[in-house]
Amino acid sequence: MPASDVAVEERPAPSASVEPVVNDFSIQVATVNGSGSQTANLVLLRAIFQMGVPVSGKNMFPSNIAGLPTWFTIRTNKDGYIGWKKKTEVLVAMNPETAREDTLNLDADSMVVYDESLKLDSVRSDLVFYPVPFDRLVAEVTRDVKMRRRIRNMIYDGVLSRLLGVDLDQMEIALRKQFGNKVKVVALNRQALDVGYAFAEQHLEKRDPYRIESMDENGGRILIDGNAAAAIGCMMAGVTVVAWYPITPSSSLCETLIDYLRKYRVDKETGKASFAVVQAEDEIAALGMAIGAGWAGARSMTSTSGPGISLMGEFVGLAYYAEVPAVIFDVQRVGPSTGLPTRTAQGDVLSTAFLSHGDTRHPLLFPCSPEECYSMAVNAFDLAERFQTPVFVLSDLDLGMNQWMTQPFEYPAKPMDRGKVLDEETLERIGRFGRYRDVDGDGIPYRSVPGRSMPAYFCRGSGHNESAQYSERADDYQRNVDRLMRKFETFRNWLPAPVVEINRKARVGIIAYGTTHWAVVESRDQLRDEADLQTSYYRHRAYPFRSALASFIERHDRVYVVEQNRDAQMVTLMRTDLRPELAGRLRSVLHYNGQSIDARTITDDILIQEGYRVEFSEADELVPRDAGVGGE
Amino acid sequence: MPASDVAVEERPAPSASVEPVVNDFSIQVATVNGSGSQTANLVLLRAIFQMGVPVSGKNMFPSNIAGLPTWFTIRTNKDGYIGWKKKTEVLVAMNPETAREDTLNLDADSMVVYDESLKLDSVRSDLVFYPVPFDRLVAEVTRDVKMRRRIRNMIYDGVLSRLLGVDLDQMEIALRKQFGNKVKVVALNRQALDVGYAFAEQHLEKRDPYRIESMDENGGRILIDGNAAAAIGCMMAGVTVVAWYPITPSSSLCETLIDYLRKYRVDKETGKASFAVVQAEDEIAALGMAIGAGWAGARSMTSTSGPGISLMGEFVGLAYYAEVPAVIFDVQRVGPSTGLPTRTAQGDVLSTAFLSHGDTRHPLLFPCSPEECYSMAVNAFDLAERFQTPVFVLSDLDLGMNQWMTQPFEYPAKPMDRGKVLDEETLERIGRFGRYRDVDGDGIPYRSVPGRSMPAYFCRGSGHNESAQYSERADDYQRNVDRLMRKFETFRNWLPAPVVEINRKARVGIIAYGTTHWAVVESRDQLRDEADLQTSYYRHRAYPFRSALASFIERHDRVYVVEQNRDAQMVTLMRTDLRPELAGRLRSVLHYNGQSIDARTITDDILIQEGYRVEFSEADELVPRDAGVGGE
Amino acid sequence: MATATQSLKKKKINRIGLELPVYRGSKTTLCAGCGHNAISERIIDACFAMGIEPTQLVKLSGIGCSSKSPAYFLGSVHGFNTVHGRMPSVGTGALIANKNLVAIGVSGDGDTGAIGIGQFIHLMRRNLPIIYIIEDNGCYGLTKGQFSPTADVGSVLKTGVVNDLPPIDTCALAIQLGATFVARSFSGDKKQLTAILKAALSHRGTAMLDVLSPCVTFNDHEGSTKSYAYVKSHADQLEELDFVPYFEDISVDYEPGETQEVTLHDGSRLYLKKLAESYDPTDKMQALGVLHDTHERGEFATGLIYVKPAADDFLTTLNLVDEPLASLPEDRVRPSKAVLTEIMESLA
Amino acid sequence: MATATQSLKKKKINRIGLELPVYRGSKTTLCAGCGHNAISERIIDACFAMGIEPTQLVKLSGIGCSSKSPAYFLGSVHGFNTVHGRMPSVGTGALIANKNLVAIGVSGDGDTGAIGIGQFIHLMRRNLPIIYIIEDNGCYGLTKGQFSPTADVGSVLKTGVVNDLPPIDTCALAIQLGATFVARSFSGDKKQLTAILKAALSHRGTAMLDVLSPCVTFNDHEGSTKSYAYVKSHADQLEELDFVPYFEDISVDYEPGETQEVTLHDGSRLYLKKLAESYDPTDKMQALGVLHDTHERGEFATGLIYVKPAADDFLTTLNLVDEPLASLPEDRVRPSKAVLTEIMESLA
Ligand SMILES: Cc1ncc(C[n+]2csc(CCOP(=O)(O)OP(=O)(O)O)c2C)c(N)n1
Ligand SMILES: Cc1ncc(C[n+]2csc(CCOP(=O)(O)OP(=O)(O)O)c2C)c(N)n1
Ligand code: SF4
Ligand code: SF4
Ligand SMILES: [Mg+2]
Ligand SMILES: [Mg+2]
Repeated sequence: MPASDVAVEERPAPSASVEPVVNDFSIQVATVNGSGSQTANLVLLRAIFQMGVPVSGKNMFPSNIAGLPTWFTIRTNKDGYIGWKKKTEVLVAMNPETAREDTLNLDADSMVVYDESLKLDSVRSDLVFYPVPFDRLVAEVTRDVKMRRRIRNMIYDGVLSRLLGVDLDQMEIALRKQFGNKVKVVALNRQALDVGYAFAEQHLEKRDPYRIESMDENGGRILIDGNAAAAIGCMMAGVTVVAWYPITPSSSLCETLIDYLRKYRVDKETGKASFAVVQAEDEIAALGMAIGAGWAGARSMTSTSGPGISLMGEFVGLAYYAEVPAVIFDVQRVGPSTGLPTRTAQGDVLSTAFLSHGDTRHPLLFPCSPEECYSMAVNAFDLAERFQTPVFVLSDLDLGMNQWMTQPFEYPAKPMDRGKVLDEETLERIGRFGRYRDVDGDGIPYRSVPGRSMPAYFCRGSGHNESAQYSERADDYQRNVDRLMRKFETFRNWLPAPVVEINRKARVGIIAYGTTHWAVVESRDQLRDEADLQTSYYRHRAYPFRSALASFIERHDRVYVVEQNRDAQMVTLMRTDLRPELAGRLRSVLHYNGQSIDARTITDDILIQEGYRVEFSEADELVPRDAGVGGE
Repeated sequence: MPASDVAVEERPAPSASVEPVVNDFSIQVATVNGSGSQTANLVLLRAIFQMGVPVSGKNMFPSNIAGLPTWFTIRTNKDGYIGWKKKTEVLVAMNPETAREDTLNLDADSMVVYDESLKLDSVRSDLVFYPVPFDRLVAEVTRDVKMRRRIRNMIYDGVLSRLLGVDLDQMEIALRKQFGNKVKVVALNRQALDVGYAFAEQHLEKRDPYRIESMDENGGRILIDGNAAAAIGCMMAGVTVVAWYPITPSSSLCETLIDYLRKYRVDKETGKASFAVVQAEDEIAALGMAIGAGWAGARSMTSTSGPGISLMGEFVGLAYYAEVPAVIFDVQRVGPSTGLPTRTAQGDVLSTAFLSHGDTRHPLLFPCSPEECYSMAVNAFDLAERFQTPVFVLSDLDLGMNQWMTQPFEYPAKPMDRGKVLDEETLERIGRFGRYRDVDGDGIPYRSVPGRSMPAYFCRGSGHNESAQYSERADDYQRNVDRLMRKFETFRNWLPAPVVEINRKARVGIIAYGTTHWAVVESRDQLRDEADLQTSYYRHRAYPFRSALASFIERHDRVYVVEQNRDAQMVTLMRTDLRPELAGRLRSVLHYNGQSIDARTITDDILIQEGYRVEFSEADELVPRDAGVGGE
Repeated sequence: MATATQSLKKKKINRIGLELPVYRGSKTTLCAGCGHNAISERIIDACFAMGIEPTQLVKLSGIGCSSKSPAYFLGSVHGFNTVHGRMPSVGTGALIANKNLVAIGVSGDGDTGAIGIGQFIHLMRRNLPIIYIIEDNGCYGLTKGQFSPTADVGSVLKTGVVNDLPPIDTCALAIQLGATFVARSFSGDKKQLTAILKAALSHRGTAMLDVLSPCVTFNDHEGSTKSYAYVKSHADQLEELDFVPYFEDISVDYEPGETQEVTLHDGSRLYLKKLAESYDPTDKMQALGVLHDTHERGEFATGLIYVKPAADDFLTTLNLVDEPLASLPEDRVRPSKAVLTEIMESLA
Repeated sequence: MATATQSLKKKKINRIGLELPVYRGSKTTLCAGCGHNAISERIIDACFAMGIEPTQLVKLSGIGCSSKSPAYFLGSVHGFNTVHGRMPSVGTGALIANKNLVAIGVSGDGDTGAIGIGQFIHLMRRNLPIIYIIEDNGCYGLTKGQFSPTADVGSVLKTGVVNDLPPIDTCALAIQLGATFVARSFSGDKKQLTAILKAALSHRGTAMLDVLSPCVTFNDHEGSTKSYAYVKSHADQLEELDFVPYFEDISVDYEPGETQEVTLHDGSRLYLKKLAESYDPTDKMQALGVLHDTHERGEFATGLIYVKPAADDFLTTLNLVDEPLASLPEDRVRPSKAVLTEIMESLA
C-alpha cells in the first residue's frame, strides 16, 4: 500500500550505532485502568496486524475497576511467534505511579515514550527517551474534559505511528472497526493521531532501532479474543439456553454471546428470540438451569471460572449420573479461592476432571487458540448431547480475554448431532425403551425428552436400574456405573484428536495443552537453535486421552509436560491412564505465577533438566519444579 | 457365669448328621424398616458380645423411613474376623415381602426362624425351619397395640436365645444398657424374651448345628458405631463450635455429639454450655460457620457426606488458601450424586484430596475402626490448628452407622495442640508478625486471632503477600503457594503413621485403608491357608503418604490396593506420589456395589490376578477390575 | 339417583378422554399416613379433573420424603428428582427449553426453607410459570426428624428439643417476592386443596402452595405445632373456595359483598367466600397482614392468600419464538454461512 | 469561638482515648467518587465517636467492590474478606467463637441479593448480633456493571439494556425474617447514615442497613434508578434522627406526638422525628407498609424503618458460658478422664 510505503520512506534514519530491529519487538503501554487506553491499544495492535505483521496483544490488569496500574503489551514477531515474551523493547509510560519501575525494568537500548513531566530521562541514560507533552497536545484536539482523558491515549498512537512506522491510515481503518459508524468519534480520534504524529515528526528525532514494516504474513487471519470466539461457536452450535453468572475472566464470553444472539438470532419479523439467556442468581442456579434445559431437550450451556466450578460440584455429579447434557466453559484464572482474578492459569484440570463426590470423571476440551475456542464450542454441544453428560471446555484468562491472531472460523461441516434422542422410528428399531439400557454397546443409552410423545421416565440422581426405576440393588448399581465407565471409554475416540508432530531425530518429547502451546512452539525452535536439541511435540486437545499418547511417549526417552499450574495437574491425569513404565518418562515444566508462560522459561528449564546447564538462575529458585510431583 | 452355663447345658442336642458350628456363623434378621426391630437386634448383638464372642453387626436399610425391607446381620466369629461375610447361616424372616427370596438365598443346612403364617418350609427342604406364631405369643405379653409391634421382635430374640444358646440374662443386661432406667420397658421386653424362649423350649426341637458358646475374646473391648466414637473424640478434643446439616450417614455423628456435649459439657451450676452446635441452613453455611469460628480461634468442625462435600468446594479452597483450621468429617456413602444414601463406599478420596479449583490439596485421615474414629477425631483438631488448614476425616457408612467391637478409647495422652497462635511471648521471639511468613521453615506461619490484643491482619482468599496485604504480584503469589506446598510436605510426618506388617516370605503386598482393613485381615489368612500365598500388609491411615509407602512397595513384586470404589481412587493418589517404577507394581482390587467389602471377594480376586485361578465366576464378570485404571 | 350414577360414570373419563389411572404413579414408599401421600392424591385428582395432557406435564422435585412423592403420582409423565434444594433452577431451565410444558414442582420445607431458600426466592421473583408445592411438615422427614426452618417457636421434637428460631413464612416471602398465586392448605383438607390445585393449574405464573402435611413418624406428637391434630385445629380457613373450570359452562350466584370472583388466566373462575377475615387477596399488603395476624394468634391462615391473575410471567418476558426452544430445527438455530462470513470480515 | 476550639480538640481523642486515624484503613482502590468510599468514612466516624475498642471489633465481607471496602476502614482491626455471598456464615461462626466481638459485615447488593440471599435470610432469622451493611448500587460493580437483584424494573444499563425483574427489597425481607434493627440510608447522607451507624452499634441483634451507594462507573447515568442524582431526589426521609450515646449525659426535649424515643440495648437513645410518613417503627406491619407504599411511588424510604430493641439474639439463645468459646482453656473443654471411663463402661 502506498500510504505505508510513504511512511516507511519518511522514517528518520536510526541511530548509526544499532542495527534496525524490524517486526520483532514488544511494545508495552503502562497506564492506569479505567483511563480508557484500551481503544488506543487495540487500534495500535490492529493497525500492525493489518500491515501483515504477526502480533499478539495481552492486557495485564488489576482486579479493580479504576485507578490501578495496567500494562498492555503488543508483541510483534516476524517469525510468527505469538506467545508471551517477558522482555519489552518499547515502553509507553503513561502511569506516573509505575513509570520509574517500568523504566528500570527495561534492557539497555530500549525506547521510552512518556509524558515529559515524568522526567524519566533522569532515571537511566542507556535508553532512548521520547518526552511528549501530552496535556498540551490534547488541548489542541478537544476542550471537552471527559473526551480529553480518552483522546490523550490516541496521541501516543500517533507518536508511535511516526516513530515505529505504523501506517496512520491502517490506524484509521482500525478506529472504524472499533467505533463502527460513529463518524464524529472517529474523526476526533484521527485528529489526535495526527497531532501525535505531527509532534513526533517535528520534535522527536528517531534514535532507536525499532520499526514496523509491512509484511504479508497474516493472510486471511483474524484478530479476536478467545471468549468472543467461543461465543461465536456457541451461537453457531445452535445453543438455545444460556444461564450464567458474572465472573472474571469468563463474563465476556456470555456478554459477547448475548450481543451476537441479539444480532443474529432474533426473528426479524416478530422480534422474537430463538434463544434465552438468563443471568442466574449464582453458579449453582446457572448450571441447574442448563441441566434442566438439557434434560428438556435444549442445547444449553453455562460459563464460569474456578470459584463457579467449585460451586457446581453437586450438580455436575447429578448430570453425570442422571446423564444430562450440558456444556460448561471454565475460563481459568489463578486460584486457589478468589486468588488472582485477573491473572491466568491452567489450574482447574484436576478439579474439573474429577468434579463431584463419588466415582465421577468428565471429558475436558483444551482449546489453544480462538479458532479452537470456536470449533471446540461447536463440538462441545454435539459431544454433550451425544454422550448425555456435562462437557467442559477449559479456556483460560490469557486465551479468553487477550487478542490473538487466529485462523478464520470454518462453517460447521456437519449438521448438529443431537445424539440418541428417542423418536418413533428409533423406538421401533430398539424395541423397548429403557432409559439406561446400553443398546449399542457403547455405554450410551437412548433418552426421551418431555413434551414429545415418547415414553417418559423419572430422571434422578439416586440409584436406578436400566428402566430408570428407583433401585438400591447392588447389581443394578454396579451395572450402571460400569456402563458409565464404558461410555467414558467411548469418549476417547470421539474427542478432538491430539496434534502430534514427530521429529524422527528427537529423543525428547514435549507435551502441552491450551495456551501453553504458543510458548512451546517458540521454545522448540530455541531448543533446536540454541542447543541443537531436537524435540517432538504432542498437544492434548482433550481428556480422556487417545491411545496415541502412549505411542508418543514410547518413541521418546523423556517427555516434558509443560503446564501452567503448581501441582502438575495434567501429569496426574496422565499417570492415572498410562502404563507406569511410560509415566516414568514424564518430566514437568511448571509455571504458575499468574503471568502467561513464555518460551524462555520453558527452554531454560528443559535445558537445565537435560543437563545442558547446571546453574540455577535467581528466577529459577522460585520454581521448585518438582513440587507436588516429587516421589517419596 | 452360671446363668450362661446353664443355658448351654440345657441346649437340645443338634441333629446327628451335622457337626456343631460354634461361634462362627451369621444371623440375619430380615424385617421392614420402621418396625422397631433395631432394639431386638442390638440386644442380641450385645448379648453375644457380652458372652465374649467376637461379633459385628451391620444394618442394611433402605433410603426411606418405614415400610421397606431391611436386613440386620450379626456375624459371630470365634477367630475374631469382624469384616463382612456374604453368607448367612441363620435367618430370621420377619418380612413377608422378602421372606421367600431371603430363604432361597441361603445355603443348604442353614436355619430359618419365621412367622408360621409365611409357610416358608414349603419353599425348600434342605434347611432347618422353625415356625413361630409371633402374633399369638405377642398377645401373651401385652395388649397395647403400639407396644406389640416392638415387642414382637423381642420374641425372636427369646427364640434365638433358646435355639442358639445366647444367655437370657446377658440379653437382659443388654436391654438395660439400651433403656437405661426405664424399668417398666425393660420388664416388658424381658417378658417377651421369656415368652419366646419358653415357646422354643417347648415347641422347637433343635435340628441345626449353630451355637453360641461363651468365650473370653472380647476382654476390655467395647461395642459402638463409628459415628458415636467420632463424637466422643470430638468432645474429648475440646471442640467448641459444631455446625452441621443433616445427611445420611453422617447425621448421627453430630446428633450423638450433641447428646454427649449436653451431658458432659454444660456447666452444672450455671447451666451454660462450653460449646455451640448450630444446625445450619446447608453444608455451605455449615462449613462457613466452622471456618469463621476457626478463624476466630475456636476448635470447630462440621460433618457431612458426599453431596455436602461437593458443595463445600469453594469454602475449602478459601480455608486452604487463607489458612484457617477446620475439621470436616465425611462419612462416605455411595455416589455419584444422591446415589445410594444408605449404602457404603470409599468414593470420595479424590474429591476430598483435590477439593476446590486451583492448586489445592488437603490432608485426609482414614479411620478403620471406631477406636480410630475416636483417636483420629482428637488428632484432627490438633492437626487442623497446627497446620491452619481443613483436615478431612474419611469415614464411611459401614464404619459410621454399624456396630463394631473395638479397643476402648484412651484418654488423650497429650494436651491440646493449639498450633502457632500468636501471643506476646511468641511475638517477641519471632520479632515481627507477618501472617504468612514462614518463620520456622516448615511452611506454617503464625496467626493471630480476633478479640485478643495481638496485631491484626485482614484475612482473604485473594492474593496476598507475607504480611497479608492484598497483592497481585507474581513473586508474592508464587512464594506463597510454594510455601503452602512446603506446609503440605511437612504434614507427611505429622499425620498418623501407616500400620505395616512385613512378612519376610511375601512377594505380594496388600494395601488398604479404612473399613476395607477388616476384609483384608481375613483375606490374608484365606490366601495363606487356601493357596499358601504369603502377604505383607500396609494400611494407609492418612494422606499425604509417608515415605514408608515407597519402602513397602519396594519390598514386593506386586502390591494389591484394595478399595471400595470403581475408579481406584487411592491408586490415583499414590501414582501422583510414587516413583513410576513403584507405581508399576500396583494392582487394584475394587469393590463398589454399595455392600461392605468381604474377604472372599478379595481372596478370589487376588488369586485370579496371581494366576492361581483362571476361570471367572459369574459375579466376577460384573466387576471389570481394571475399569478406570486401564492403561492405553 | 340417576344423576349420581351419571356423574359417577362421567368421572371415569376426563375432558381429554383419559381415565384416572393414567394420572396415578407407582406405589408409595412413604410412611403409611404421611401427609405427602394425601397431597399426591389431590394432585392426581386435580390433573385428571382439569384434563391436563400428560405429555405436556412435567414434575420436578428436590430431595426429601416430599421430593420423592412425584414418583407416586403421574406415572406416565416426565419427571426430574433433582438435588437438595435446587429444583427451582432445574425447573427454570426446563420451562425455558419448552415453554409449553405445565410444571408441577414438589419440595419440602427443608428442601425449600433451608438449603433451597435462595433458589426459591429467585424463582418467585421471576414469576416462573410453575406450581410450586411445599409439603410442609416442619421437619426433615427423610433424615429422621430434625427441625426445619418452618418449625414454629416452641414446637417440640420427640426427643424433647424445643425450637427457638422463628419460622420462615414461605407464603409471606412468596408474596413479597413476586409470586402471583399464593395459597396455604392442609393435606387433610381434600376439598380446599383440590380447589386450590385446580385453580393453580389455571394460573399462568408462579403458583406457590404451602401445604401443611404432617410427618406421622417424626412430628405428629403432642407439643408439635405441625401435628395432624394441631394443624387441623389451628387451620384458619380464610374463605370457601368454589372453582369453575373454563371448560364447564356453569354460572354461579353469589352475593358480591361476601364473595369475590377471580378470573384466572385460562378463563376459569374462582369464587372466594370470606370466612375468618375480610380482606382482598389481590392486595399484597392485606395478604401480608392476614398472614401476620393469624401467625400472631398461633394459627395457620389457609386458602388462597394472594393472587394477581394478570402479570407477565418469566417466559413471556423472555420474548421467545412460539415453538419450544428445545425442538427448533437446525436451520432456526444455526445462522447461515453468510452470517459467519460477515463476522469473520469484521475481524479480519 | 472558645467552645468551637474546645470541641475540635475534644474530637481528636475519643472516649477510650484513641485518635481518629486508628479507625482508618489503607488507601482505597475503589473508583474515585464511589459511594462505598463515603460509607467507609461514616463507619470510621461512627466507630470513633462511639469509642469502640478496636481489638473487640471484627469486620467481615463477601466479594465485590463493596466487599473490598473493609480494607479501607479500621485498618488495625481483624477482618475477613470471605467468598462471594457467604459472609453471613463466616460471621456467624466467628461470633459464636467469640461472643464479645462487635461485628461489622459489609456486603453488596449482588453479594447479598443474588448468590448470598440464602445465608442472608438465615442470618436475619437468627438475629445474629452483627451490623450488616449492604452497599447497594443496583449492579455488580466489580464484574463491570451487570444488573443485580436490587435493580428496579425499568432501570437502564449504560448499554441500553432494561431491567425487567422486580427488585428484592432487602429491608422488607429483613423485617419479615426477624432482623431487629432495619434501616435504609444513602451514602451521600452523612448525617443520617452516621446516626444510624451509631445506633446500630448500640443495638444488640441483627442491624441490617441497606445503604444506597451509587456506582459512579457503571450505574450513575440518566435512566438508572440507582444514580446519585436519582437516589438523592427520590430518597424519602422518614424521620429526623437524633442519637444520644449512653455515655453522654444529654437530655433531649421533644414533643411526644411527633417524636418517638427508642432506647437501645446499651442505653443509648434514638429520637425519631417523623417527616414523610407517620408510623411506628416498632410495628412490623406498619414498617412493611411504609416500604411498600414508598416503593409504589418509586421512592426510597430512608431512615430507621424497623426496630425491636429487646429481643434475644442468637448468641443469647445458645446459652454460652461467659468466656468466649475460643479462649476457653483445655480444662474447660476437655472432659476429665473419669468421664471417658464412664462412657467406656457404658459401652463395654
Ligand atoms: C446436599 C444435601 N444435603 C443433605 C441431604 C440430606 N437430606 C435429604 S432429605 C433432607 C431434608 C428433607 O427435608 P424436607 O425437604 O422438609 O422433606 P421431608 O422429608 O420432610 O418431606 C436432607 C437434609 C441431601 N440429600 N443433600
Ligand atoms: C463464586 C463467585 N462467583 C462470581 C464471582 C464474581 N464476582 C465478583 S464480585 C461480583 C458481584 C459483586 O456485586 P456486588 O455485591 O453488588 O458488589 P459491588 O461490586 O457492586 O459493590 C461477582 C459476581 C466471584 N468472585 N465468586
Ligand atoms: S418420615 Fe415423615 S415425611 Fe417421611 S414419609 Fe414418613 S411420615 Fe412422611
Ligand atoms: S465500579 Fe462502581 S462500585 Fe466498583 S469501585 Fe467503581 S464506582 Fe464503586
Ligand atoms: Mg419436611
Ligand atoms: Mg453492587
